[in-house]
Amino acid sequence: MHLLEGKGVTIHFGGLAAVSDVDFYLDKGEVVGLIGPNGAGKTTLFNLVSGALKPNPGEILFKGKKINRMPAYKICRMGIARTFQTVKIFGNMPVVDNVKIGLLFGAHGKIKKDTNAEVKNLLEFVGLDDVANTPARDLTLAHQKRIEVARALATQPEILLLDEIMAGLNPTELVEAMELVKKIQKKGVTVVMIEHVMKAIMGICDRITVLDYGKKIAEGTPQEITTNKKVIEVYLGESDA
Amino acid sequence: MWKKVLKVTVPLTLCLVLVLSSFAFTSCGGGGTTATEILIGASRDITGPQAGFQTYGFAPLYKAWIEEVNAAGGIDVGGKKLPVRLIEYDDASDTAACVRNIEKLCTQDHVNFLFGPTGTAMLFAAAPIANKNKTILLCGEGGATTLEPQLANMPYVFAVLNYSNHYQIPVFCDLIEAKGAKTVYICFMNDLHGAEYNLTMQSECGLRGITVVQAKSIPINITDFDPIVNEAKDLNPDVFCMFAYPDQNIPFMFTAMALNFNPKCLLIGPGCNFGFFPLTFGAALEGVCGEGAWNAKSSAAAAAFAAKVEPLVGGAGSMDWWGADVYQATLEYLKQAIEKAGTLDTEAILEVYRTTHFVTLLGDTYWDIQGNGVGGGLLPKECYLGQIGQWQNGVFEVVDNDANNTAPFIYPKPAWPVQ
Amino acid sequence: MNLSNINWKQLSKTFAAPLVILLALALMPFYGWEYGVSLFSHFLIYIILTVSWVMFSGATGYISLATAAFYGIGIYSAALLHPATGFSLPLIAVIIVSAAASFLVAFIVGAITLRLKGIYFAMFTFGLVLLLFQVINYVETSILGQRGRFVALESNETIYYYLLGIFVVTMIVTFFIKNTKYGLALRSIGENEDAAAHSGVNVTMVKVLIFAVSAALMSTVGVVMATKTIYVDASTAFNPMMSFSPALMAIFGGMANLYGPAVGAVIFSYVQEILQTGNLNNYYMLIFGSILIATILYMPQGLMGLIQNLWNRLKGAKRALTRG
Amino acid sequence: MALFLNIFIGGLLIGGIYSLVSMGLSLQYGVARVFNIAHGEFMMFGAFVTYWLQSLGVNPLIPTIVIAPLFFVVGFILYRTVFTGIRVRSPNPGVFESNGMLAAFGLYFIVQNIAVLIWGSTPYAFAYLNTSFGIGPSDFRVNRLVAAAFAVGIGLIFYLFLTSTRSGKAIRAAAQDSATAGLMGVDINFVLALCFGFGAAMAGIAGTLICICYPISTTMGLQYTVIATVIITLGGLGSIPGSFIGGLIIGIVYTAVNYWQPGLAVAACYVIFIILLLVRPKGIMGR
Repeated sequence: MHLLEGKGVTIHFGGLAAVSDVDFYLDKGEVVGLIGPNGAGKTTLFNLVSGALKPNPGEILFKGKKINRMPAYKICRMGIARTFQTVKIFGNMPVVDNVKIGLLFGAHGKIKKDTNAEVKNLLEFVGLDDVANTPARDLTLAHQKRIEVARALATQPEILLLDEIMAGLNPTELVEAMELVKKIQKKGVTVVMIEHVMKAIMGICDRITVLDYGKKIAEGTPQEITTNKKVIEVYLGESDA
Repeated sequence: MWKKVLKVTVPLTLCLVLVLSSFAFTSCGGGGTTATEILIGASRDITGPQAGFQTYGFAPLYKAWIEEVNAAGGIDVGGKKLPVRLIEYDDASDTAACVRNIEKLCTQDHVNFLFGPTGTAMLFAAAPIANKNKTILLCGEGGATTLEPQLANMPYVFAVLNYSNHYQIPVFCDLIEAKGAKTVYICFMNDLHGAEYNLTMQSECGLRGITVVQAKSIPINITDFDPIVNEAKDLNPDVFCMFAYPDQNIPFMFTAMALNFNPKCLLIGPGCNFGFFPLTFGAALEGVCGEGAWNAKSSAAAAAFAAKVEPLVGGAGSMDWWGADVYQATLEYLKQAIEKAGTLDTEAILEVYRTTHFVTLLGDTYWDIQGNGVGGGLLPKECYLGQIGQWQNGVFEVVDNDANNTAPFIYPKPAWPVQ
Repeated sequence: MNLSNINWKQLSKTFAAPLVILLALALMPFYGWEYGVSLFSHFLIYIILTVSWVMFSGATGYISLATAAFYGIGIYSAALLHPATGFSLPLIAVIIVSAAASFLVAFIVGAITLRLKGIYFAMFTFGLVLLLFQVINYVETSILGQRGRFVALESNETIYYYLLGIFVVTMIVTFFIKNTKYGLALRSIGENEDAAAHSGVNVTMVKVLIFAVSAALMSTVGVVMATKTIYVDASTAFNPMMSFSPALMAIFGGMANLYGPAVGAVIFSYVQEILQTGNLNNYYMLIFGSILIATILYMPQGLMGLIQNLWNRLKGAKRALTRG
Repeated sequence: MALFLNIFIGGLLIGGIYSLVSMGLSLQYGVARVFNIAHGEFMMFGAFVTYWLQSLGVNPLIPTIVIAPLFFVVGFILYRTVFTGIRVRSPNPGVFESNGMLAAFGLYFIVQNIAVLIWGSTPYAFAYLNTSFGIGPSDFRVNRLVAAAFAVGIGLIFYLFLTSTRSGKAIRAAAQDSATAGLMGVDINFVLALCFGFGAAMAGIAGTLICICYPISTTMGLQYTVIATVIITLGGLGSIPGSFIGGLIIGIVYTAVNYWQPGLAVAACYVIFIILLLVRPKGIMGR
């Protein structure tokens, strides 16, 4: 049994199929990359998994249990956390409180220890301990993305969905971000990441899934993907970033 | 840490400043304890939906009366002439504000008397407070069947105005029964006023074997009367009663005229009793009945008062042919009662109110004390100059079936004039 | 709030002043200023309504205009259960029943409508006031043939102490919500509802629950006030101004800290009082409206926010001076 | 049959006027993103200006010539001064919407208060074409026919303006997506102010038509704002045909309930509003 499994997942937006008949799976401990051109349905797929949208038709199973009719907060509490393509932080709240929300509500009973210490640990883990009491909106984009990661990790997830956390970062920040993903993997968290930064994808991922026009067109190891004809066709004309 | 302290001290100081300033503000308002003047308080709708009564209701009359009294040096209280001062607060027809105002008038300004607030619902709020503070409340506009049983326990409240079962509707039903009316359509405002008139009308009709073909309630913000008038045309009643306010009565009249609905008798009120009705509708008003009623023909005193009051209220349009006479009578009675008591002591004056007849423009005037002689007072039927009026040649004629009658009742009413 | 490491010194500093204010207020009826009791009751009503309004709307940004509806439910509870004649429950029982009823109504309304965004929620809640007014008015006058109802009169002191009690409860509830994880959740909803949901916050439940709690508090004020105005009909119970006033008072006072709404409420109800007795009521709405627009344009943090900013600047200037 | 005709035609005539009232609000909220609670107050002001002019002997339809441009300018300036300021200071559209609505509340109080200071709070009414015409067994008011025809005419003219002129197209673009329209070279603040101005002008004209048919008072505004809100929710925001269809539906429902129990007419409109918000929040013509 896979940790997470999607069967024939489909959703329409006003007659247009944003995700159409996609099957996917996740096994414990892997890092999976989700790539594809803009508008391919990657974020929509995340929305379907995290409960922001409901597939119709299709079903999503987490540890063999159907989750595709569950509200977002329940899915989060079961162990699937996510970040957002356009950062959605609690801007007027200090960084600590951002993370605390995840811990108090997402982890919901999973933590018996002192919450304040746990928040501190998480902030150290993502490298934000020195700005803990700053209002989140005053931070740089790179830092704000890390708040999202910390908040997601605070919910003690088994699966973490990262939506373009490396977009718009400078080379130093990029390296730091890649390190962070590896550290998360070492913690035993299964990671799915949407990314346009090919270097990162190829460097970290165990497996890559390619979406185009809402359909899965390829799946395999980084090597297999780079040589896949269909994928090259889709990316033809795009830069090799 | 300073932030925390600041958080607390600032509001504290602000509160303190407010409290102190309110002390300062209020200390200049009092001073009624030494009897150098007679203080009368009133919480009135000066700016709210009933503000119109400040121009054509009780207010212009008591203001003129105070001016007149003061011009003569004041009221004689035990050999000393004391001027009258009015303290008028605004409640904008908000019950909570009215209650607060009355409390302030009684407990802070220590007024000797209260004039009633604007409208019946406000009266309900004001009367218990006045009674609790043992201050005589002389009600102007408003009065209701619902108030009657309560008056038994409110010795300080005196309501002067006539209303539904006191004695307008019984008189009206006598009139239409005598003319052989068989069916009635009732349209009433869905508030206290409308509901009372509706209930009284229904029970009076029941006693006389007149059928009520429809009793329809309307909301205060109604604009479209076509449905009502169309339905009434289909049911074709002998009598149509409209128990609503001028806001509704005026558009109803227009609709009835436009759709040519002309029952044998049309009773409209309140509103029909005001001078602006003939100004708005002219000849079309001929034969339309309203609640009231008095006019210059009622008596010599009434004629003199009508002539005197017209310029006071700002012209013929603001003449009130329902209540003006009784409001004035309240004032004339008050002056005589104070003079007779010879003191401003409330209990002494109350005793005069309970026992004494005075002559006012109504003629012999006295109070019908409720609760077996220990409650508040209503004006008895004999004192009124009339109950039902009908517009005839621009005059609001009293058409009651008794000595008050100034003209015969026209039934059926003439057709609407051709437009 | 973490109970293990409470800073007692700080706590005493936070609570000393409120306790002094409370004591001063509790002794109010003994000052011999008779009208003061009424006046301060008037203040308390608006303070409670405003603070309860901020409890939900301030944190989440959902503008509720249903205050008058819940206040009206309180008034009608008093009219039905604490009438002048006939069977009457003790006032405290009426307050509890009314709070429960209001909680229930708000819970249902909230569950249906709190997914509506922005303006629609505001209009819906305002419509609720009109709907309740129309339907209750219709049922009362046209079906039951009622001509208004009468509530048993209570003494001014009783009313004042009840209001003071409700005020204390309101403040405690507000403090509690602010300092527990639910306060944090409510704020996160106000900041970003999606992110809150995906962080495990049961967004709908938190919103509906707090909305219902604030509604329950609002209705208790209505119960107490009904024993003062005594005469109850639909138009006195459901007055739209009761919806607008708390929102404005809160915006004017500032919603960032606990005192802002209370200060706003006191100032505005006092202004209203002065205008009323000075017969300048005509200008109340004009002043009300102008201040509202000016506050939104130039003072988005409200009066308390402004004061705090000024203070910070003053402190900053002082520091700069000593450094230089 | 007579009842059906009464409800249907009577409802259409009222609905025509309602649709003009709501069209202005639809523009102001649908495009300029300001939920103008004071919309009904603008209408009330228009009604009173008309009343005042007709009392001087002017035909009550003539004042529209003055009212429309005057109200347009007032609306335009208001948007440029108050609402643009709020828009600039708001971190996101959601905050702008709620602050804009609160400011509109302020406006509502101010406008109503000024009107009360000038005209008091008593109702005014006058008779204009107060006669009836018959269709089959039913009679209808001539003044309502004139007003409804006028409203439909104004609506049509405005619809043509939106679909065929440059400014009209800019407005429609802004309605779809103001950010993109801004990028395409549309002066977005100007266009939004334009919309607000048009909304105010329509409110003014609607006031004139209301004044011809119904009694007016300084406190009547909010009631019409509520009805207009229901209509634009029903019809779909920013949609002119939507406002028309919504107006006619509400007109008929309103009249029908008025025949049954006038006390529940506004409540009925509100129930429709609730059901609609829950079932189809986009409205009939909404996208």
